[in-house]
Amino acid sequence: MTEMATRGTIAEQHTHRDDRPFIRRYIFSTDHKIIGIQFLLMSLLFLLLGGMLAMLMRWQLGFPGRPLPIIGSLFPEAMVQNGIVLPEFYDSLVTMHGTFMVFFAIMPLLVGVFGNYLIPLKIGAPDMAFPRINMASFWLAVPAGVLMLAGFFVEGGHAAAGWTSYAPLSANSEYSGVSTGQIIWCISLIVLGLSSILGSFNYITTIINMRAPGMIWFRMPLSIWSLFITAILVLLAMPVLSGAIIMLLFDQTIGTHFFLPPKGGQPLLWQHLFWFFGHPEVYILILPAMGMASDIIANGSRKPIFGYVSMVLALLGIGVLGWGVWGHHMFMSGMNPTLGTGFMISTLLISVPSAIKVFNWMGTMWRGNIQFHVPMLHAVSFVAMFVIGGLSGVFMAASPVDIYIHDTYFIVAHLHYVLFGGSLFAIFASITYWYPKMFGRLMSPRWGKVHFWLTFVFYNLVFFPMHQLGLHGHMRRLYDPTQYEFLKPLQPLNTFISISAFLLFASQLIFAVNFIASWFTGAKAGPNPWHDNGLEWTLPSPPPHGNFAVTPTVYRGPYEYSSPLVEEDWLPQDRRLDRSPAPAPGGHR
Amino acid sequence: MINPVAALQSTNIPLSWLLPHGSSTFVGDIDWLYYLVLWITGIAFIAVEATLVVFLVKYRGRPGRKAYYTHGSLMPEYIWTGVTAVVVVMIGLVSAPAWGKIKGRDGVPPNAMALGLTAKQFEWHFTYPGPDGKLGTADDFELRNQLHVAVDSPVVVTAQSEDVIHSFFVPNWRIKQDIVPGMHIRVWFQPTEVGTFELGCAELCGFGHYRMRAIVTVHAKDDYQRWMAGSGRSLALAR
Amino acid sequence: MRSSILCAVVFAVACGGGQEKAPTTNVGNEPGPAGANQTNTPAGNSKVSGRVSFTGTAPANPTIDMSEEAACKAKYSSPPTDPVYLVKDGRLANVFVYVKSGLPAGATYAAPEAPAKLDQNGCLYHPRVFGVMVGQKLEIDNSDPLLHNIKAVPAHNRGFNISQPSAGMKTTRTFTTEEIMVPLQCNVHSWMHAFVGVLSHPYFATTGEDGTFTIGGLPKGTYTIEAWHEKLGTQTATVTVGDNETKTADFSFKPKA
Amino acid sequence: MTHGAIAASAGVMRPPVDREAGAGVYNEKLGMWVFLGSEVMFFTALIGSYIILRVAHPEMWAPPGKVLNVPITAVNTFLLICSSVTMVKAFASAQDGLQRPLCLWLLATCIIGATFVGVQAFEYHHLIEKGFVPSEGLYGSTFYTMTGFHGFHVSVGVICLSFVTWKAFRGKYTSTDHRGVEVVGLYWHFVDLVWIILFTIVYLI
Repeated sequence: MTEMATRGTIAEQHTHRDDRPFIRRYIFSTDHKIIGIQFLLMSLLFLLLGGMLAMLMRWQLGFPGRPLPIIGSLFPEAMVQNGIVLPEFYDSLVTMHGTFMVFFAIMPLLVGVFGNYLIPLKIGAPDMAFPRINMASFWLAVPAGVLMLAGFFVEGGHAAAGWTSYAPLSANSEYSGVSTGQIIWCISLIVLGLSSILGSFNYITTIINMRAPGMIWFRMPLSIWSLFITAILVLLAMPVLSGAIIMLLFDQTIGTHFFLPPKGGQPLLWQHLFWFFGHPEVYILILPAMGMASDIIANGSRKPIFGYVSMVLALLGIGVLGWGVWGHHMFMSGMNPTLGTGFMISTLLISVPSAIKVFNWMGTMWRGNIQFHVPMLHAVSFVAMFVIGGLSGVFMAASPVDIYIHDTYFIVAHLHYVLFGGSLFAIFASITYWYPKMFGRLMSPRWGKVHFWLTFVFYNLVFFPMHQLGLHGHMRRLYDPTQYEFLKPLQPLNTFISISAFLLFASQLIFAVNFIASWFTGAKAGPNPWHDNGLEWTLPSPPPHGNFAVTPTVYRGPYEYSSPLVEEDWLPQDRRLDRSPAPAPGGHR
Repeated sequence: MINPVAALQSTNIPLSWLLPHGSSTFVGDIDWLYYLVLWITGIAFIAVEATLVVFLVKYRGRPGRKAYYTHGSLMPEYIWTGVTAVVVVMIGLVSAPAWGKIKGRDGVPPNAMALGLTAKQFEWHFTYPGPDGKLGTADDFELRNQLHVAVDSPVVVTAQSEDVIHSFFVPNWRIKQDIVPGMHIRVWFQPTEVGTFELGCAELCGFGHYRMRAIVTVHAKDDYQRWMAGSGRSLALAR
Repeated sequence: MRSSILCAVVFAVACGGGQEKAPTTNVGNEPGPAGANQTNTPAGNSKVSGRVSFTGTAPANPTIDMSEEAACKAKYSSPPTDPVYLVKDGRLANVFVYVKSGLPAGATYAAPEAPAKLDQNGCLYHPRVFGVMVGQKLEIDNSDPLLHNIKAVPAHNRGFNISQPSAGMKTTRTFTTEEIMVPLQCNVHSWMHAFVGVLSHPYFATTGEDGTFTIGGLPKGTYTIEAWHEKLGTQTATVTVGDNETKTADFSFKPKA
Repeated sequence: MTHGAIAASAGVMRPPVDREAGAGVYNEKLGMWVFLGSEVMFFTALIGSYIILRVAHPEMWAPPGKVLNVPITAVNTFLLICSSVTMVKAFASAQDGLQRPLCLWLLATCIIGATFVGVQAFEYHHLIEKGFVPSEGLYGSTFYTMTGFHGFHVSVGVICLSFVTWKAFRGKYTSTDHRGVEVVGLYWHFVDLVWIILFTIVYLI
């Protein structure tokens, strides 16, 4: 610890202070740390918004046809009438919940926030390769979000064709009654796509070119590996989406016929393009979570990560296989069945690397000395929930079973176990883990634990029963399930889910309060509160502008916990040991 | 006639992992596969989560104790990679035949009775061949939101859409097929039980999606023809 | 693009989802006297009335299969039919009759404040054929406990497609330019059709059960009167009326060959 | 995998090696290569869709030269290829630190690029007058989308080029540091390459 402290002070002495005016420092800053925090605040707001939309949906599903209590009268007549949510507004809610959560909450939280904040710090670089482009990437994301938000207020309401915007429903306003809203959806996502591309080629360049001496590829933390592979996926997948959306936009505005059958357009072309982007996107939304969870689990278990190399290979495997499985979203689409078989096999195979990762996480905890700090709690439940999400995926991969459960609530359960149980728990873990580095103070552990347990319980009460809804044939995106006789018996379950959902939402407010309050009242963190080996923890919290006073030299991997070479149970990557290190005992013969 | 609720409720205990009552020739293949996957994933689920909990308790942090220092070893990596790969490939192999039978282009039995289906926002229009049993003749007639078929005889529906993508879904028959505008998609099935069931749209098709519902009536073989010639036609939609 | 949207935001907040942006001046429903205080709103007390008769036998109206809409089916004792041809002892109802031309150049008429009403009851539109004035509110009500959607596909006006999932819902729309006729339809019940004539003057009427119509409050002049039927097309007649005069214009339709 | 695993678990303890020479190129160049990767995917999406649609409905495409004016576009293509040559010349002179030629070659590249866009605008105007519009059918839809977005990329290129040219005239590029010229050159050659593909599949086939 003493050693830490001295290092911290040294850093403070030597770093050139950032003496630019406030606006260049905190608003139009080119400092990757500030940009990361900006992304954090923005995407947390959109996360909250996405949650609110879900609550409105859950009210309609839990209590169909019942007027919204209290807030019912606040909505314009085109959305809510006599307090009752209108079907077209419900469809907008479905669409926008998905859109905001995927593109404006989870994706920026993982890639925008931690990509920006962690990459330079963890590889020992002063900043990103292209700081100004980095700033541009954030300041493109903001207007995109504002624009997407504005869509709710235009005539005809917001886009209502689902976050996948299947053509022709999305391509012709006659079918949905939505014209301007859908156009806004397209333009906003084109802008956001540009933002993501600018971000990702920045990350890739930085990681390839700006690693500190000794930070060889196989000494990079798994968080950086995952962000690197994610950046490549974003770089190659996003432009495909942009291309598709541009065609969709032209179909709506200048009367082209890409996806409109009457003049030869092909609805399935949209689905192929969308999912060719969309499946890599699924991994964009989980890989960084895996990477950061790995860092936190190793730290929490005070043990080197188990099978570092196979972890990296698994990430790479997912990154490669991820391009060959998009068809499993289209088993029912009338696509050639022979293709179906191929996609089924590739889809089943991609579960292998995911399984490898799970086993390695458990191997990491095996014979560990597990510290249950709040980030660790979230990281462990990430593993537990991701297992469920992964296993429920096998049902859909087996295409004959998919015939029955496709587009039912089973899918909804599955994707929320991956995106909420997986990504979001990892995000909570990462935020609480790096919060002290970002703001110099720790988030309150007591309230952190309360938030964790409430979230964990209610989350499972919300999403686990959705499997059963799906198994009894409950279709997705139904405004009022009681219209079907065979779904009426399931209505109590729907109501139960809705109530749990409201409680889940309420428990998130604890996190919000904790996040804001700790900023001012949290305990001072010091440079290395978690006794982590990463380079960022050698710096004071928050790190100064320009990060490292002296470029660090890296002597070892990031997971040297409980090493026999030192008496304390962590060994920073950049600490030079006078006596030459002995080969690692145990592990490989 | 069984009413739809009864038909589904028979197994409809909420929170059950059993599939609801099935009544077509696909039920065998699909349910068997489903329960296979359920067993495999169920065992994996319990094993993994249980181990996780055990580890969390057994290796919980205690002061003065240091974790066992290892970077992992290859043998377990090989084992769990191999086992997972074998299991999933096995699942793939046992799935393929059923998939081919239900969706395969040549899966449709030659003796299947042909019906027409036009899906539109937000109705199902079924075209029946009429007494002469041939589509495209004068005595064809069209019904709104009513699918009538005979038990134990294969039926092939040639489906097209007037506007957007809809999805033909009969839970009891375990059959689902998207209906894409600009394509003529063939769906076949063979009900095994007389009764009344529900058909729903499974693909978001606009704000009327939630009540794009049809009633499926499975007749006994002999009164199907009677229905076709009589009561059915009297309801025919105006063309 | 963004600026315009932001305007839209402001606008929407101002008046709920951007509806009802029709300037409705304060004028009574009855044209003529009320309209007279307006500038260049020529009106008088002359009438054109008449009968629309139907010669020959009308084709049978198709029966509607409501068996999958219990709530609507319950409202009928006998199987309902689609009222395309309403012929009663030789008189044709649901014919839209209006002054096609002949009004003084530059005449403008303010839209009445009272909205025109369209009711959806028993899975049919009531009325089926009617007229509204440019800028007049059209109030659409749902009296059925189930989903209806109202889809207007006009040629010259801005179309709309809105839904009313339950009974007691009201939606108001307006049309901004003249159009004969704007078709309204329901996607949930493909048999539901209504036709609305949009005119910039109040001189229109729809024939009733007895096939008669009356257009009152006309100033003196020579007018082309057109009668429109959804299936049988249009017929015109020319009438000249003096002050406080009533002329008749009769029309006679034949079944389509 | 075996060797990998051992290598790493050993590598974890290995004494520090020197910084792995990243990609061996400076950031701007690497960044541009990476960025071009994403551009490739963008045009792949457009061109892929074009191929799929055309294979499905060949009858909707007029025979080559029927609607589109091949000769003019051929000349235009030749121009664009020339601009790649002048770009190479500019880069060469930058490497040798020859200021004057550098400026002139860059200027030439700008002018030719601008001409290309001009000719394309003229072509659009002409086609639209003939009634060949995006809403005409799949032919129009794909033609305007693909060539339009290529034209957009060329225009962006011309803007960047003129900026670089302006810097060149102010003598900002030396024989040792002329990154701007090289990076914009990469982009320019890429745009050129894309056009050669587009010209072939849209005009000639």
